Amino acid sequence: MVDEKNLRDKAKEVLERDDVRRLIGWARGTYGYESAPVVLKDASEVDKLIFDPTCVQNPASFITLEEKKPVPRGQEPDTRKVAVLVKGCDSRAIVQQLVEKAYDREGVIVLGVPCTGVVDRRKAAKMFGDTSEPVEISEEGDKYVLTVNGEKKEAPKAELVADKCLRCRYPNPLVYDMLVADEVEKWADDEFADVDEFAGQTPEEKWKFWEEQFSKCIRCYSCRNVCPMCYCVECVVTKQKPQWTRRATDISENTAYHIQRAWHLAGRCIECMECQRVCPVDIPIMTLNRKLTRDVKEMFEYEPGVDVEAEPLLACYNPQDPEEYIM
Amino acid sequence: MNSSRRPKIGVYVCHCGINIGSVVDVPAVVEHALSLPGVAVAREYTYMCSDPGQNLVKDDIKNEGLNRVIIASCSPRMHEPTFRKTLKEAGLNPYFLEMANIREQVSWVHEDHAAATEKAKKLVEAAVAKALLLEALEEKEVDVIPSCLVIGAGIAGIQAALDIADAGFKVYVVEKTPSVGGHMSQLDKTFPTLDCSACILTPKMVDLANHPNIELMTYSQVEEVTGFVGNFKAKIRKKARYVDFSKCTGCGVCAENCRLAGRIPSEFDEAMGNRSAIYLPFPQAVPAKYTIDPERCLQLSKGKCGKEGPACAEACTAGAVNFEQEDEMVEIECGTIIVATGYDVFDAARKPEYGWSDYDNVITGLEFERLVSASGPTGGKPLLGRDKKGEGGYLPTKVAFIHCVGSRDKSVGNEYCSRVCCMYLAKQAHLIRDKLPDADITVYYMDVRAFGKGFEEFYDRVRREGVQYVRGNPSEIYKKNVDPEDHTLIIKVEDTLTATALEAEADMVVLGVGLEPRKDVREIIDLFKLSQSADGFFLEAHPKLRPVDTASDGIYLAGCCQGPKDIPDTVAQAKAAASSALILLAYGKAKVEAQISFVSKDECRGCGFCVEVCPFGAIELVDENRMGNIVKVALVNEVLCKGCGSCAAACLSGAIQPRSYKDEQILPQIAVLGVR
Amino acid sequence: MSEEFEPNIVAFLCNWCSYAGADLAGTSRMHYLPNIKIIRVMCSGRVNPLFLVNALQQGADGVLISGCHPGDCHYLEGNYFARRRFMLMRKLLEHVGVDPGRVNMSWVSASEGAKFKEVIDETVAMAKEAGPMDQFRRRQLNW
Amino acid sequence: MGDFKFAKDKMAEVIGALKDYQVLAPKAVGDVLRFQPVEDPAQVSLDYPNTNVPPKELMFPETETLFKYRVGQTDIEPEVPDASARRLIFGIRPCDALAYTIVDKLYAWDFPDPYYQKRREATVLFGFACSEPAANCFCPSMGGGPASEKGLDALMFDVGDTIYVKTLTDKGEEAAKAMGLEAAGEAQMKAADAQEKEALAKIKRTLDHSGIPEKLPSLYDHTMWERFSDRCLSCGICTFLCPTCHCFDIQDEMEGFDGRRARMWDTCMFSEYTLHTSGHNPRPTRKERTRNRISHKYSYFPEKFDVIACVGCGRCINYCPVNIDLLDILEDVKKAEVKEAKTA
Repeated sequence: MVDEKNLRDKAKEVLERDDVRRLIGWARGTYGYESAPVVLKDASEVDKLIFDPTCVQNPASFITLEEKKPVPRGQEPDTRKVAVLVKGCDSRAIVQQLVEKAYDREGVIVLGVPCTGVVDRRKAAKMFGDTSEPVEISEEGDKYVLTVNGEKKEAPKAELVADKCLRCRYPNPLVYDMLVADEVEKWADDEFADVDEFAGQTPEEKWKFWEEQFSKCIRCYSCRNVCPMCYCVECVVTKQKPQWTRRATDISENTAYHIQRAWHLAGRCIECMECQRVCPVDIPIMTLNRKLTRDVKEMFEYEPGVDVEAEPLLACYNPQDPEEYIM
Repeated sequence: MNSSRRPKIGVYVCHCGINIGSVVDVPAVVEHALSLPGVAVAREYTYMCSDPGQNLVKDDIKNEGLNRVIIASCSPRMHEPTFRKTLKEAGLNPYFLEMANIREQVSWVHEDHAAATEKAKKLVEAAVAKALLLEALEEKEVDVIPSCLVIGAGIAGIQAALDIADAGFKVYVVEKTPSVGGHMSQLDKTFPTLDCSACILTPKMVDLANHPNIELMTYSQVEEVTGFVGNFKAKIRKKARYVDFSKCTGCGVCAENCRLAGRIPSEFDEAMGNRSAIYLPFPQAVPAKYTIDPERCLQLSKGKCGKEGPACAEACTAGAVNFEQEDEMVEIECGTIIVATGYDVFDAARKPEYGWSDYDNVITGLEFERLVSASGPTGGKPLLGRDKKGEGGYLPTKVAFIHCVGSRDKSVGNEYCSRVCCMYLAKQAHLIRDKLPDADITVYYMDVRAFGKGFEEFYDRVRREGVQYVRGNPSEIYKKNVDPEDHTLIIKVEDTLTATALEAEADMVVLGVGLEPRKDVREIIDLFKLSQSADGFFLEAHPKLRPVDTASDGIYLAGCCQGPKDIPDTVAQAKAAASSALILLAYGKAKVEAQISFVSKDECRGCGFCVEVCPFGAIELVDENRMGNIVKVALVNEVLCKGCGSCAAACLSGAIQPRSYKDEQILPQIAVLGVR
Repeated sequence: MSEEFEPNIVAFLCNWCSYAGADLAGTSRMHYLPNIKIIRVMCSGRVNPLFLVNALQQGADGVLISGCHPGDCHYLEGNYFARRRFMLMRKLLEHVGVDPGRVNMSWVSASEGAKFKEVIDETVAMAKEAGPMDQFRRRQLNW
Repeated sequence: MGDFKFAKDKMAEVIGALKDYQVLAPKAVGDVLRFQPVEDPAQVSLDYPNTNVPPKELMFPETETLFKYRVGQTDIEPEVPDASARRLIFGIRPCDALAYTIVDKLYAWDFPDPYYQKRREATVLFGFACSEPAANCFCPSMGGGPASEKGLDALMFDVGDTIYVKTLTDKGEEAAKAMGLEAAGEAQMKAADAQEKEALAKIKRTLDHSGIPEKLPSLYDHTMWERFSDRCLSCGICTFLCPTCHCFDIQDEMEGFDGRRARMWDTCMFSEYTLHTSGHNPRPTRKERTRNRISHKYSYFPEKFDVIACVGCGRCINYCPVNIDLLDILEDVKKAEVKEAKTA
C-alpha cells in the first residue's frame, strides 16, 4: 500500500529542487471512477497528488507529449529535469524511451510506485453504474472498497482490476531514483493464452472480427497519442508527403492505420495498455500488440522496456534468426 | 535547368530488334504512354541503345524541353548507365531517367502476347508515376590513392601487379605462402605448346620481386580491409619466417643441417617429395629466402631441438635464423584492390571409388606434374612405389588417365566443367608417351573439350601418338590381387561407344582432378564483401560485360578465383583486371554514389535506429538547434553511404530516405502496380 | 468469376541478387507467369514492411520480397534486417486475417534464374489459392 | 400538432410501416452505440443512454466524396448526395437534435453547403426523451433538456409499455401517419410530464455560462489553460464525438491516375490542423489547441451566430481518457483573474 503522505513528501522534496521543472503524477478525477494525470510545477501543489487503484494512466506518456516550445531569441531553453511517478508497468516505458534516446537518464527523476493493481473504469461502471461524483477506491486484501455517492460498496479485486494487472509481471518499477513505498510481491504471470486463443482461428474468422472492430474506428488517434513510445515529430500515419494512410475513415484506411500503428510498436510495446483503455469505441487494440510481443519473445528472445542497455529489436539481428516461410 | 518546371516526360519504347517487338505490342504501349499525365512525347524505336536511338532522346530533350525520360527496354542493370549518359549529354540531369524493364521481365519470360503487352503498359505506367517525383542528383568524386593491392601471387596476381607497376603506380602484392608463383610453378609443361612452365614463369616472378614500384609481401595475409573505392586501408600480417629476411642468402645450408631434413612432405611436390622444417618451397622460389615451418620445427613446436640446440642456426653463417622473430603488422592504403587468390585442386579422396587414398599408383594430375618435372622428386622419371627415402620404385607399363574427376559431377556438388583437365591429361599422356615409348596409354573420358587455340590440333596429335581414348566414366578402381609385388589395378568402366563393359588393367592411374574454390573462400568473401556464384567461385559484377569487376567499386577479380581457367585466359583476365584498376588510378578520381540517404532534420526523432542499422557506419547522431532547443538528429556521411536504404526501413517517421528510392517515389509505383 | 482468377503480385527485388536473378531468368528465356510486377530497390533491407501493407491495400493479391542469400548481401547486412522485419510483419498480417500465402519472401542470388522462376510460380500459385485480396483493398474509387 | 402512441411490443411493425423512409436507429457493436440504417425493425431497441458517436455523422459523414476526376483530364464528376431518399432518425436524443440547429447556422452561412443541407431537408427527426440522464449530462444548462423539442419533428416518451409520440412539425406528423399510430390520451401526456421532471431532477451537473463568452478572449495567454493542456493527448475524441463540432479537412485521393476529392472530419486538437506549408504552426502546443476548442465553442461561435456551440451532451467529458472536464475548465475560466492576461 502506498502512503500518500509519504508520496507527497517525496514529491515536495523533488519539486523544491531548483533543477526540477515539473512533476508528473496522478490527481483525483472530477467524476466517477476517473483519476487525472497531473503535471505539477510548484511544491505548493503536491496535495493534489494521489495514488490509489484509480491511477491507471501511464505518466511516462506525458514526458514525451510535452512539446519543445520555440525558444525566443536571446533566451535559453528550460533544460531542468522532469520528475515522474511510475508504476511497474509505466516504468518499462521509461526504460524503452531511454533505449530510444528520447532523453538522457539525467534528464528525468523517476519516483517508483510499487503497485498491486489498478481498476478498470469500464468494469466498475458496469457493476455500480456511473456517477457525477468522484468515487474513492481503496484496496483491502483481495477486495476493492468503493465509495459511490456516499455509499460504501465492495467488489472482489479480480472482477474490477484492469486486464493488464491480471498478467502483471512487473509490479515494481524497473528503473527509479527513489521508491515511494516498499516493493511488492509479483502475483501474476503472462502465458499469452488470449493470443493463442485468437491465433487459433481461421483467417476468415480473424478478419470477420477485425473488420467489425476496425470499421468502428473514428481515427481520433488517441491510441497513438497516448502511447509513451509514439512521439515522432511527424507520424507516418498523418504525414501528407508521402501519404501512407489517407484521412478517409473506411475499412481500408482504418485497417492500414491499425496495422501501421501495431507494426511501429513491434519490439517496442511495453504493454501499459493505454492505447486500448483510451479508445472511445472499444477497439481491442492490444490484441495486435500482444501478438507481436509474443512473437518477438518467441522468435528473437526479446522483451522491450526491461533493459536500458538493449539494442532496439529491429535495429539489430542475429544471423541465426528464424526464416521458415522464406523460399 | 528545365527540371524545375512541371514534369514533361518523354517515353521511349524499344523494340530491341525483335526481342521485345515480337512479343509486346510496342505501338500499343506507346499509345498508352501518351495517355498518361505529364507525358509529352512517346516514341518507339528498333534499338534505343543505338546512336540514332539515343539521338531521338537528345533531340526531344532539346526541342521538346523534356525534363524526365523513360526508356522502356532491357534491364536497367544493362543500359541505365548508357541512358544516364545520354541525358547528361543533352544537358539533363542523369537522374531524371527511369527505365521500364520490358525485355528481361516481359518479352523474354512471357509467352502470352496480350498479357505481356498489358504488363509492359503497367511497367511504363509505374515508371511514369515514379518519374513525376524524380529529382536531380549531383555526382560527387573522391580522390583515388594512386596504389593497388594485389591479393595472391600466382600467375594472375603476378601479371596484374606487373602491368600496374609498369604503368607507374605503386603495387602491394600479398602472398600467403613463402614464395610467389602459385600453381603454375608446380606444372611441368604447358599445353598445347609444351613450353616449360617454370621457364616462362620464373622470369616474371623475378621481375615481380625486383620491380621498383612493387612491394612484395610473401608469407603474409590481409586481415582487415576498411574504407571505400579510392581510399582503402588494409591491415596485413607478415608472418614470422624466423629467418632474418635481410641476412638470409638462400644458400640452403640450414635446410641440409635441419634435424628433420627430408622428413617433412613438401607441399610444393604434392607430398611426392620431402623437405626440411626450415625450407625453400622450391629451388626457383622467389624470394629465395628460407622459412621455418613453426608447426614442424622442433625448436618452435617443442621448444627444444636436439641436445646442442637448433642445427640450422648453428649452420647459418649469416646468422639469419631468429627464433624470437614475431609476426609484423603493416597497414597500407590503396585506391584499388585486385583479388587473385586462385583455386584448390579437387580432393581425390572425395571419390573413394578411384582408390586414390588406398593405392600409391593412383595419383592426381598435379602429383603427376611433380612426378614428371625435371625439378621434381624423381628428377622427371615417372617412378612409382618409392620407399620412404624416395629410393627404388618402378616405371609403369600400363597408364590410365581419367577425365572429369570432381568436375561435371553433381555427386560431389561440382556441376561445372573445370576447362583444363581435358587438355592437361592429353598433355600428360603425351609426356608419358615421351618418357615411356612402350607403355600402353588409355584415356577414359566423357567428352573431350578441345576448344582453345591449338587445342584440337594437339588432342589429334596425342591420339596419333597411340594414346587410346575410351569413352566412359570408370565406376571403380581396385587392386587386381593382394600380391604386394603386383601393382596391377583393375578399372571397371563401360565403353559407351561400343556399349561393352570393360575391366581394363593399369599400373598407373592419373586422375584428371578439377579445380575448386579455395577452402578459405569464406574468409576472403568476408574480407572484401564479395559474393559467390552457384559454383562457389567469386561472382563478377556482370557475366558478360563486367567479368573482372565485383559488386564493390574498386575491387576486381583475376584468375581462377572467379572460375576455372587455363593459363592464357588467366593472364588475359589479369591484364583486364589491371587495366580496370588502372582506369581509377590513372584518372585519379572515383565517382561517389549519388543515390545515397539524406535526413530531413525536422522529422528526425533522434532515436538512432538508422545509426544501428547502417552496415557502413555512415550515420551518426549530431546536435541540432530546433527552434532554440538542442536535439539530436541523424547525419549521413556521403562517401561512406552506399544507398542501400536499410536506414529508411528502420526509421519510424521516414525522416531518413535514400535518394531515388524514397518512400514517396516507391509508393506511387506500388499504387500503379498494385491495382489488379 | 467466369474466367479463372489471375492474382496480381507486387514484388520487391534487391538490385544486386534477386533483380539480377530475374534478369538471368530473362536472358535464359525461362517462362513464368505475367502476374508478377517487379519494383526494383537497392537492397531487400530497403523494403519497409509497410510497403507490403500498402500493396495489399492497393489491390495486390500477394506480395514478395526477395534478396540475397544470408551472408551474401551486397550491403553486408540488409537482408538480415529484412528477414527480421518480414518474419514479424507476416505474423502480424496473419493475425489480422490476411492469408499467409499472400506474403512471401525468398533468397534469390544473381545466379539463380531458375530459382527465381520457381519462386514466382509458387508465389502466384499460393495467391491463386488465397483468392482475390478484398479484405482491406481500397474501394473509394472502384468506378 | 398531434399526440400519438404505440405499444412497445408493436415497435417493429411501427418502424416496418415506414416504407418510403430509410430509418436510422441506434445499433450496438459490442458496447458501442451508433446510428445506423435499420435492417431488421425487430432489432431496434429504445433502451440506451445515448450513442457514443453522435448522429451528426448522418448529416456530416466522417468521410464524404465531393467529386472524382482523372489526372490529365479536365472533366470532373461531382457526387452530390441523392436528396430524394427520405430518412427518419428514430430515437435521436434531444441534445443531438438541438446540436443540428446549431450546426445548421454554420452550413447555411456564407456558402450554403449543398451536401449537408440536402441531407438535412430529407431527414425527419424522431426524438426520444431521456428518462435516465447520464452522469455528465448538463443539457438544461445549455437551453435543452431531457425532453427538449428543439430541432425535432417528433418526440417520443417511454411511458411504461407504451411509447408516447408527440409530433412537432408537418414532417413529423406525416411520418407518424405513415407509422399508422393511434391517438394518445391524457395518461401518456401526464406520464410524460412527470418523467421529464424526474429526469431533470436526476441531472447533477450544471453550468452557468453567463459572462463566459465575453471573458474568454481576455484569457488568451492565461496560464490557466496549462492545467488542462499539460495532460491533453491532442487526440480527436472530444471534437469528433461532439455533436456540434463541424470542422473538416479536404483531401485529394489518387489511385493510379484516378482521383477523388473528399472531405473528412478534422479537429483543432490535431497539431496538423493549423500547420502551415511553411512549417509554421500558429498553435504549436496543446495549450493553444485546448484554448481554441473552448474559445471556439463558447466565444467565437456565439459571437458570430449568437449561440454557444455546446448542447451539454457530456460526451467530451465521458470519453476524455485523461479526465479533461469541460465544466471543470469553464469553472476555471470563471475563476481566472484577468489582470495578468493580455487580450488578444
